[in-house]
Amino acid sequence: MNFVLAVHGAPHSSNSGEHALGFATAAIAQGHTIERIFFYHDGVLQGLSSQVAPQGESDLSIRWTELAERGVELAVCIASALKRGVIDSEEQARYEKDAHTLARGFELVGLGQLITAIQHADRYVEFPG
Amino acid sequence: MNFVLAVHGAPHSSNSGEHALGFATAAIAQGHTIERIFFYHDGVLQGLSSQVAPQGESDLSIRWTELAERGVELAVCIASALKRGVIDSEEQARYEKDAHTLARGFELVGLGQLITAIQHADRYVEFPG
Amino acid sequence: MNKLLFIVSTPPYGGKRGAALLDAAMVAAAFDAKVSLMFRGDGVWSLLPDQSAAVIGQRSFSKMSNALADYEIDHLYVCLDSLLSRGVKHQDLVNVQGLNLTEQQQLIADQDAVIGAAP
Amino acid sequence: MNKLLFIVSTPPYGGKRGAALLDAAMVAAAFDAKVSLMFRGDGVWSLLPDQSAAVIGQRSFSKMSNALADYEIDHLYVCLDSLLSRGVKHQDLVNVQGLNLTEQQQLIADQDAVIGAAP
Amino acid sequence: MTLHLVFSRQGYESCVARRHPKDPIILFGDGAYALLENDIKCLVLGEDAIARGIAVDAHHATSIDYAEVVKLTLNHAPVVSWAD
Amino acid sequence: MTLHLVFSRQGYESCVARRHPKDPIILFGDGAYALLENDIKCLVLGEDAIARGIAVDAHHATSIDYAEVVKLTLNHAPVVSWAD
Repeated sequence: MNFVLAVHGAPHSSNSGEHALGFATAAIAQGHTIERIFFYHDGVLQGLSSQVAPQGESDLSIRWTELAERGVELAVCIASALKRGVIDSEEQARYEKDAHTLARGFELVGLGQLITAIQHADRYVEFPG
Repeated sequence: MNFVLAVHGAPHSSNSGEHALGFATAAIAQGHTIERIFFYHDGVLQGLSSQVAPQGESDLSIRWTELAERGVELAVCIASALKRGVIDSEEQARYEKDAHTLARGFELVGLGQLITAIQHADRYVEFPG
Repeated sequence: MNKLLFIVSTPPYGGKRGAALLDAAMVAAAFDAKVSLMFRGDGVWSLLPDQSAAVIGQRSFSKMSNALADYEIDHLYVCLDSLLSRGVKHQDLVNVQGLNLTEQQQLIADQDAVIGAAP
Repeated sequence: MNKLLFIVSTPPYGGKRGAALLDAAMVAAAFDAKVSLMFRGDGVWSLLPDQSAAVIGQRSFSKMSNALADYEIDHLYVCLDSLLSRGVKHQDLVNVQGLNLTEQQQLIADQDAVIGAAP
Repeated sequence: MTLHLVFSRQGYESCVARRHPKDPIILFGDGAYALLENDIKCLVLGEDAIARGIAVDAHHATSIDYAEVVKLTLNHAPVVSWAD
Repeated sequence: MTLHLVFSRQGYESCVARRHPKDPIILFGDGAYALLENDIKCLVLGEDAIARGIAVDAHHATSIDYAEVVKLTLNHAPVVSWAD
């Protein structure tokens, strides 16, 4: 079966990332496909590269990178991302910012990518917190 | 009178910044002192330099910079900031990150700075949302 | 999957999630999805008339809701229970169909996907 | 201002605000403030025994609460109304004094500053 | 005397349950919606009510601006914020 | 048949009011606290209940893992999440 997942919460103030990672890993282990994970609202902060995980707490960024390397597309809503400071080198240049802050394995996409992914998928599962 | 303010909410998902800025501006206009504004929890995201304000919405970062130039100390809790990806050049070097992301006018401080500021102030006013 | 329900359950100016969901709903309509949009919980405040968000430096939500018609989102619903518990009168609101809880259960069961949970 | 009340009103592992507030309370005690700490609302779940947050990659909140005694925070309170409405029994909790709403009003009025509002 | 700042519907409930009946309350942001379903005397930040389409006059509330908020903090302590 | 994922106490209330009595519910994260104050049959992500000190056996609930969550999504649609 082909899934689209959505992550709506930030890493530091929700369990949204853990839940999506747990679900995705289990689905892949059962032979299903995760077509795309869509990061929306505060969920885009999952893709902020400058985060430092506190000692003794799990570091989600490593797990996201692993998932990307297994072919899962980590799609970050560009409108939600820009206003929250998650930008790639293209947006950095456009808005004359000092640095790009999008973590490796993630990419900025428009809302159309969410909609078409849902249209082509068998199930849409949302992880708000 | 001498105030310490606290900002607990992010710019894009609360009105915490607007409320603190409105209060601080009015207090200074009346001749009072804002000793320090302390950014805690998601409030540290007010100091993330890579944010791009959406067209047609007010850009808080300009107003924070103005307040800093008027002598108000914008103190960002370092523990809350690190895990949310708000880092200065020192922390960038320590954790080998690609970029520093603390906006001009803000500084990273420990929790002790919040407590001593409260102890020396006449009023503590918190803006959660 | 082409029958999509968007649910707005948060107030319009505190968290700004509602505006992002309206954007998504309009894009979905532009991509020929069959779009329904429901307001429930604190989201029902999005429908109050006479909003003037410019005074706090934001876009007014009521203007965005007016734009929905242009995007051919014609299934606009509001939870009657949420209105009642918040002291909002249905007749004061912009044009939107009221649903009781059983009708909402049926609306949800009819969808392919439901989008919008707030944290 | 030296009489400080910290209020934890959010659950321990979803938002992680409670842990940050405990850190602040301990620093305040180390700086010789007169520190009180109250749990109310969803914050009362912080006090449940037998938490094992390591299974979800976090620090257990119950261990942090145990550390409070070492920092000489001896005024630990919990809102009895919040316990009642959440089906939590006071006697099941780690050692903490129950307060009714009127006692909380008095506790708040006695402070120089109150810290902890969650968004 | 304590001054209460209220930032949400839930914050309003939590505050009212724990305040002295004479303590003033100021509604900020989404706290202004509490006017729609309650009938107690309180203050509200005018611009937040206007932004949200809430008619302050129709309720037992008084609209104030930031300058008046600051003045109220001068003769009240502690200042307590409620958002949940 | 709809599958409901619940992520908070408020989400639980919103879900129960709008679901068909036969639709299954899975509690995630802070949604697990709903077990303490309710007595309906539901499923709960085991690790989230354990982390929070909630004894699943003492209630009318069944503990499941992520693999079982995935399996439930295969024969239910839509999958609806509730957090407020």
